[in-house]
Amino acid sequence: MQLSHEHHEMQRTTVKLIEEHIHPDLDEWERDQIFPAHQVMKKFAEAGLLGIGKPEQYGGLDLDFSFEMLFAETLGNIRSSGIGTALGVQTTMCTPALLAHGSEALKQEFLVPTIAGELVGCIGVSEGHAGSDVSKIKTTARRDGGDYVINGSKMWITNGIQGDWICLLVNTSEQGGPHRNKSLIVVPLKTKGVSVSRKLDKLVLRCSDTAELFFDDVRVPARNLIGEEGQGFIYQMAQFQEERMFVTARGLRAMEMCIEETIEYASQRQVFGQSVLSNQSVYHKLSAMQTEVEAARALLYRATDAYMAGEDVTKLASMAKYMVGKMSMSIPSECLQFWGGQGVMNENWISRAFRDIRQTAIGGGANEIMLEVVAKSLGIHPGRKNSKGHANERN
Amino acid sequence: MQLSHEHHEMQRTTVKLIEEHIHPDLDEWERDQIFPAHQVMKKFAEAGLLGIGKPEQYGGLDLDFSFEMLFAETLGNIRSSGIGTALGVQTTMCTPALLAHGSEALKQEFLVPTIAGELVGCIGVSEGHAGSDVSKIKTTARRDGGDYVINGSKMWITNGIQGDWICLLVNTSEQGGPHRNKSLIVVPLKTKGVSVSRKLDKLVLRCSDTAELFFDDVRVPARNLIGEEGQGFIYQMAQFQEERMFVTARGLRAMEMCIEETIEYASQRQVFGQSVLSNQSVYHKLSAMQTEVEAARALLYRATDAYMAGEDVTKLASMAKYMVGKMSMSIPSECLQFWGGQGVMNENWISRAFRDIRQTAIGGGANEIMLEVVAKSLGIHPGRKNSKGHANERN
Amino acid sequence: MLFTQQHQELARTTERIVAEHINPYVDEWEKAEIYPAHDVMKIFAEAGLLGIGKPAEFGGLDLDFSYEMVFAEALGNIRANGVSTSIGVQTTMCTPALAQHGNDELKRNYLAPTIAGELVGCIGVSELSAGSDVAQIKTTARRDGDDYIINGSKMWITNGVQGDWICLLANTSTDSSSGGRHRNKSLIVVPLKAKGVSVSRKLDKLGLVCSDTAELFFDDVRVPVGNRIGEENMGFTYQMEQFQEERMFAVARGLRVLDMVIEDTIEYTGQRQVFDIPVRDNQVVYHKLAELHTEVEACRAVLYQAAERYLAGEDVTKLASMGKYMIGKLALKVPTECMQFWGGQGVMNENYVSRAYRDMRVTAIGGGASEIMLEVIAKSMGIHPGKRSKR
Amino acid sequence: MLFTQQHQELARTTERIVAEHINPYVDEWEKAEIYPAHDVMKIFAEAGLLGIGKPAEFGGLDLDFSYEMVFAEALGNIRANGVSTSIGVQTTMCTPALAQHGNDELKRNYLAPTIAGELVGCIGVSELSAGSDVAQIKTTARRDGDDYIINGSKMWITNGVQGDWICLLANTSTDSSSGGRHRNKSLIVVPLKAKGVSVSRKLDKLGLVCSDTAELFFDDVRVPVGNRIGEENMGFTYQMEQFQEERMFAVARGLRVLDMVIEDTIEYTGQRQVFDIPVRDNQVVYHKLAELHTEVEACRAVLYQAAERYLAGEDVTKLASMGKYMIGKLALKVPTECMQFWGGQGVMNENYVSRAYRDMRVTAIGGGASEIMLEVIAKSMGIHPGKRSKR
Repeated sequence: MQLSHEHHEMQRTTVKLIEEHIHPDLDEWERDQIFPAHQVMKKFAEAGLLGIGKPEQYGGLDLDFSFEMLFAETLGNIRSSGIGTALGVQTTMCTPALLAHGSEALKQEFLVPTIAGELVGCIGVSEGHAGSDVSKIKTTARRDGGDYVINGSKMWITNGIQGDWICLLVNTSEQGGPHRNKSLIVVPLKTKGVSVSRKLDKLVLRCSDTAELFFDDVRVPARNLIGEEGQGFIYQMAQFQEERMFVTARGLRAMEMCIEETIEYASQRQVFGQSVLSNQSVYHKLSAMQTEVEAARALLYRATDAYMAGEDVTKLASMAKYMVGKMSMSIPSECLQFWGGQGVMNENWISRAFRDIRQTAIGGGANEIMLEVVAKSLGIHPGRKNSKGHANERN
Repeated sequence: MQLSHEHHEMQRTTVKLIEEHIHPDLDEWERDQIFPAHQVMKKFAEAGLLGIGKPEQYGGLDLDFSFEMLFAETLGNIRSSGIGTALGVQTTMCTPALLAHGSEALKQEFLVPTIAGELVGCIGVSEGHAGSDVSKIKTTARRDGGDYVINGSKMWITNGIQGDWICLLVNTSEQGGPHRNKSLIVVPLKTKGVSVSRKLDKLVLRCSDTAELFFDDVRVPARNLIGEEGQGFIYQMAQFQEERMFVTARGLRAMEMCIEETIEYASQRQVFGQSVLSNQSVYHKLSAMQTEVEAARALLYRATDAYMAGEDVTKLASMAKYMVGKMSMSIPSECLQFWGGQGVMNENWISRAFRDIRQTAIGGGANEIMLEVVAKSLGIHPGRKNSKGHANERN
Repeated sequence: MLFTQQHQELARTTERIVAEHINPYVDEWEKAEIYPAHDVMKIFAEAGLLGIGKPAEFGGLDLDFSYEMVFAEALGNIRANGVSTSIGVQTTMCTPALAQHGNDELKRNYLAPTIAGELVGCIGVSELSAGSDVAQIKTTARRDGDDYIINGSKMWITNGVQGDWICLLANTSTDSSSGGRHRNKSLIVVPLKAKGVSVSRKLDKLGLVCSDTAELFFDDVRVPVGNRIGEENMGFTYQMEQFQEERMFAVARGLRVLDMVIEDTIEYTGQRQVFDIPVRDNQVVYHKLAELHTEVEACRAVLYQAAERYLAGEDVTKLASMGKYMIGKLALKVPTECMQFWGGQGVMNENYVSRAYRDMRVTAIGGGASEIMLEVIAKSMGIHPGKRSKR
Repeated sequence: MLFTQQHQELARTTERIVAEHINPYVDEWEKAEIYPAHDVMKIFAEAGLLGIGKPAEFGGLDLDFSYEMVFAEALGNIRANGVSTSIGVQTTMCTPALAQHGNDELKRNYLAPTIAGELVGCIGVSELSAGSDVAQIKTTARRDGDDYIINGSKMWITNGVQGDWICLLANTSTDSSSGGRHRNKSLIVVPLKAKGVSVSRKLDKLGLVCSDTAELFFDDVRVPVGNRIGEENMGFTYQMEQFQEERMFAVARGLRVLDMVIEDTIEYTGQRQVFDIPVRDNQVVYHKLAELHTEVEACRAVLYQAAERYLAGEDVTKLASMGKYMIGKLALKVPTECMQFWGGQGVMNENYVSRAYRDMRVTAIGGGASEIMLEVIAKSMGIHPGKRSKR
């Protein structure tokens, strides 16, 4: 993955947006446990950043995937993972299937205003009892005349309170087995019967409005179905690919930020008559961390190149996600260590990073699930009696 | 680093050579603690593999550095690191400075027959008391008329017994400080006064003839000087760059071999009524190891690309070397674990790999030295009062 | 170290108090970012638990250190380290020097009511620019007639808002006049109602949220010379002694917290089904839990060995520091590894593993950071370069 | 666990023998790939050290297990694990079941001369296809009148070439007739001079090079029924008991080996100068050494706690397995991390760290592999899925 002048320009634009329109109010948003999603989306949309890889006809920039990756990486600069996650849902998690399989009318109604930052989207897959094992979801959409009638609930829904619509995975049939009985349906969240059962109180992503949503006889027109009925599981698995790479890219830049800020702080903090940084055990540790970051980045870029060349990157992307997930359990914590007592003060970002970045090992495919996927790619997975598919892994 | 048809062809040639001319006799060579260096070199020379990156006028193939990297990686297939090391000395460690700075006559006398596999070369830098800190060597070459008269000793010299010549780092002056008083001189090992004080009995690289060499009033003509007098330290530091990448490439393939062979064995070995491989803790561990290998490879390839583009790759190459060094302390050992009692039987290669690959963390720049280099690249090294240079790190 | 029935009884009493009077309220206190220190202290005091190792003369139980350790371990059952830290300050961090070196009047006025749970104490050592490096503190106590006049500030002071008095480390001489920075400090008892003491701010922290950790300012605060603990300029030495037991307290309390995290995870993963089997039935899950439990038990074995030798009168600097180093490492490892098996539930604040992840983090920093412990251990092994070299 | 003067004396005696009679010769024995087992056993026997926990009636010292552990730890001073393993087989692996369950004649004929150092014993459990999974062994002992007729083979038999007898685990019933594979095995004493016993090969190994580890074949080997230890078909149970002490032996011996590796490294890095300072003065070096020492001490604390409870009559399966797991992990970590600081010298066979790297590696495999230990610990914790699921 070679970075061109255009890449760097896009990166600068993104950094500028973050510095001018996010960072000044971020601490307040974190305290209030919500950020103004529409306002932020609008700013990013104005810079064209909500549709980087989307076709121009829908308001996108029609750039290749390397631009999306660099954008994701740059979002790691935001000093709260909550906003980066919300943006990622908007750009990379709730829209790919709609673009690939949705009808033209559906795209005009939902995709275009989402790219324009007028609507905020959500992705509705996980349920309370079905995180990693997507095939086990229970929400149903029953056909009734020209409508679907939806019942069930969804958990850990980013943008769940402020969102305008959700790309919802539901069971549309009892036949065909768990991988062929599901569909993706676009559901406007103002529809009667949709309720936010609670805003979740989380360790991570405090300013993100993650919610549990309830669907009680929610009626949407059948034309809100994305693509074919029964294909939802397959579409969603494809949609997960880019999500995985997005999470990896953002996470690794966030960890690099930890390293950079720790270097700066440790060079100033004096202990026993010298800077903390001048301790060999400190600068060796930081060097080793940066090495891990570069290795994960090299792996992600290799996956990106392969993805753009049309290859199946399940293995490489899962490997990169695993590495970044593992690092998320050590790097922020090890960086915090060198801040001493200041590390646990909420006024210092490293304290938030320690909470926020932890999510990287869980969301978008937990480390253990990534290893299961890699094992399958290597042909060393023993198989699982109760599973029929090859790709039903997930957060 | 994209692999072309030509790359794959070269790889196949190398693998074939290894299978036909090395593996059949390898166990014997390991037992005898020596391998027939001239015979093996000749085979590789006939396939053109001793001068991959060298100009055609000297018998080389004039290919770019990515071919050398792939060659190095493929040497990891050899089921003993001893031979890969010997080949690496010949192709990548004792010849780059000679090629870059040697006189035409010197190249004709030593480089051409070395590429042709007629002469076996050595590199003479380390001394018993000066491994990592090259600036501290004590061997001297005193000018006497048209000759240099050399006194001192060199330690851990690969090919030391069978070698025909050595590229020797010596002090040619007492002035100018430790980085400007050294020179590289080509010394034929049949010269009077050169003696092998002992063949070293090592944990690693058993079939390699690693020796301690003594130089007692050894007289060589002044024209054997490579380049300018006083520039030896600088030349040698440059020569270390490629050595570092060579060691990284070979090591990572060797570790991948450990993983592959362990997968095969573990899929056959039955414990408690199932194959060892079907234990989740086993296949997860193997998947995580393969992930590490791919990450290190991605980093190495990124360094290779940058190197070919003319960039300074000190940081990336040192990072890759560090990662592979770290892995060399865990992967072979963790693989051996899954062989049970068979793992410690010398008849199984994994037992040799456990010994051999350990060297990767020490030779060609120890892990800790790599972290010092990375720290400098990151600008976080506190400096060292007793050191004047920036690159005096090594083995 | 084998425990007697009396040890077990003390542990049970503590566990009962925690279960009945503390744990039902911790979520509320965490939300309020403060807990009622005086009420809670009173409850423990009534069971005699605030003076386990203290002299009977001042209301203590006069038991040996093994009982204090059992108490500390049982305190780990509190599902909010803010509370257990506060109690630890009261029992083990601000009172040992006072009990050992204070004059009788000082003990009557401060030690006895603290053991009785009437007063809440603080320990004032760290300053903004002097955390690990205690010798660097800047707060001064200048002699003026029969008083000291104190100026300076202290940071990260547990119980700082609700506390009644502080055991304050201050410079009572310049280092040049007294033979260095280890010989110019004194411990002084300062009532926090004294004129000139102000709480500059209640700290907003990652963990220990219900603990009222504060930054305190001292502006010409006047206290009688009789409030000094022991001899003048011996404060650094006294404080170093006081650190020993603080370290062992931190280990003991932390062990039980980590046990709970593992226990909760065992329970949850036994119920949570993924791919049609309980999460816990995955070999990588139960192996990891077995590994973590093993490491916690190893740390416990080190603590018990340290305690046993401490009771036998040996210097346990090395073993206690090893225990502290290990609990610091495990504080980073156990909650994050366990959280992993909770999936999305792990990051929900309603599950204790999430609080433990935040609360335990400071264990590797406070009371002697892990790196400092390695420095201490290296000194005990005789391999610290000391003055020989900067690095 | 606090040691008495008697413990210390026993340790000193052992250390003296090792220093005078063993260590000066180990390089030679390693080169020869064999050591003189009978000569060495005799030396230890003369000091009473081959029967520390055995009954005085058969020549033992009748001391409790803590003394055996102290002995095992002191044996770790031998700078070649091949020798200490061989002695451990003699004292702790092939004799406990015999001492506890054997009949008097058998004890007179085999136990007493083994304690006296006249006979060298082996333990015959592992087979090529049954290492970790003992129940899978294929060797049979068929009853024929007053004899057993033994057929099969045994792998990785320490002392297999020089040994005089073997404590052999064999199937004495089919598993169907006797209630499963844990109830169809017996331990039988087999003299290795018996007709039909052959050493199929001396094994060529990564480590323990001076130990004569062999593969043994049994072809219609006939021994009297009286050579059976205890009851028929109880062999699996006896052997499981015997494994307990074997595990603790492995921990104790390994601890001291790791100590030596650290000590050697401390010494060498104190002398080796790089960039004008001793290697050891690098913070990352002395911190790492402090960390490794801490982990070794933690493992030791676990062992001592296990031993203390074992002596108190408790079941220590969990603690002993934890100790074995930890020493296995440290066996992989300590030598490789220490070797790193030796630079090129670390891979020279003349330096002990190089041998320890090879010799210690098997610690994580033999006597219960680390993964098996985690399975055992998980069972003790009640979190093993057992029959519920394959994974």
